[in-house]
Amino acid sequence: MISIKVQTAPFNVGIETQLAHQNNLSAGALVCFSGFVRDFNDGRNVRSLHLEHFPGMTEKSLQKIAEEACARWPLLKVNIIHRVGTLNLGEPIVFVATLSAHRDAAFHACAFIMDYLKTRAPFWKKEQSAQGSVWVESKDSDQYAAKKWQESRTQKENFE
Amino acid sequence: MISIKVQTAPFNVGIETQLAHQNNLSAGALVCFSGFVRDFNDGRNVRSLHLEHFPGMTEKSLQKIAEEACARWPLLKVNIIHRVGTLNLGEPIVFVATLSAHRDAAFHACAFIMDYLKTRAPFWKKEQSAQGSVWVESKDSDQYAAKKWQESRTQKENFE
Amino acid sequence: MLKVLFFARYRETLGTEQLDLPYHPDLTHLEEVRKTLAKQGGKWQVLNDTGLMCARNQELVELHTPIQDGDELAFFPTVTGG
Amino acid sequence: MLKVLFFARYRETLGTEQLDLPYHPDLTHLEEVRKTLAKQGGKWQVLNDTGLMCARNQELVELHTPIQDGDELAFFPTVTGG
Repeated sequence: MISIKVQTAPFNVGIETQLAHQNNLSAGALVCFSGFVRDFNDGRNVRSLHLEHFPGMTEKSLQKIAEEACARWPLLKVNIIHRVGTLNLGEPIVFVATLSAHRDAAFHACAFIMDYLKTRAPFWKKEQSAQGSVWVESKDSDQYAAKKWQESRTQKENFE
Repeated sequence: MISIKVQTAPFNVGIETQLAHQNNLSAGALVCFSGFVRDFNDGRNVRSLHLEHFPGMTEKSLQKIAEEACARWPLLKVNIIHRVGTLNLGEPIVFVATLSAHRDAAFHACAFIMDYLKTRAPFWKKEQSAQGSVWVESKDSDQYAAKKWQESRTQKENFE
Repeated sequence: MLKVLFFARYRETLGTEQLDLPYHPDLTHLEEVRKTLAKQGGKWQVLNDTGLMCARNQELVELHTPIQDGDELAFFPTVTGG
Repeated sequence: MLKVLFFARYRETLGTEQLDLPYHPDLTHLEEVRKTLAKQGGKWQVLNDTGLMCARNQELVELHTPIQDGDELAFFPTVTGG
């Protein structure tokens, strides 16, 4: 069961965490990742963030990433929420919940989705700081993290 | 900042997720693991679970595990909650939150804490099912998962 | 006709988010479209960016991906979401 | 005197959660304490369990860990929390 939301409206990570488990008695493990706008990035004092995206393609690419996670690990639920537009300091940007019978599948799938989302979903961050407004540079470490999963396509078997 | 709670009272994973981030503007990443009482285990239809523990040692061992996570990765916060006593189907057993500037530290630390908690903290589960009451058997996969971290003691450097 | 979209820094540099490019059989792959645009020089050289990514009909692809008349193409900087 | 605690399945099998054992210099390590108890036979053979874990003064240790008079020791099955 996959749910993808790309929205300008703020959301609450606590409420989303509760919703991700609710009523699923077969679920032994829930892993939730929340990413937030933080005060410092590469030495810049961040005031807010603007998230641009590619409407249409964004939803499709997140759906595809979630489906690939479901093909690799036995998941009961994948929920992804990503905000776009202007975000204030401390607000959640992204939320990924993976629900499974066992913890290893939930942990791996959640990390996998974040690594792929960071390198394959069409979002771009622009930071507003005291030094003005700048497009955030991509990080080599993100590319590296995503590549690791391509080398371990057979991982699903480990968790079944 | 480490918080350890061993309690008979139920808790809400949504509220705990919110509390784990609250007011920390340097935090870019929050990973929360929640473990629940699920309906089937090794083919048994579970009705409830009784959690026995070793009062005193339990808290010390969780504190030690959290401190080891903080020594390995740059964490802003570690919150661990573990229930003891009688738990009903669908209720959370354990909650581990790790807060960091970056996601890789938060993901690895949360998985590490769960792997160590499963193999080093003095808790024992007794299942109440239609087939009666049985002590849960330990899993080799848990021992294996914990051993992996001993082989990678230098991992902290990767995330700094 | 090919529809070409630009996002983020490229959109800002080019001052446009979309253009229509008449289809020509020489435009076999995304790379030919990129080259055609970039060789106009000036601001268009932003498409020589090493971090350039591209999409065909809203799917992430490589520059060597073949294209067809009617495709919606997109060029954008390395993504930075999450 | 040594205080010895038992938990979970061991506690149930032995019908006791705690006993006091007079200290003797021969009881140099946890393993000697375990053997002394197990060789009583009957229900005490539960301490020959391959999954046995032990603690000294509320810290997880191995059977080859040295002990002292006054220690609080504990024997229990492999933990299954989380």
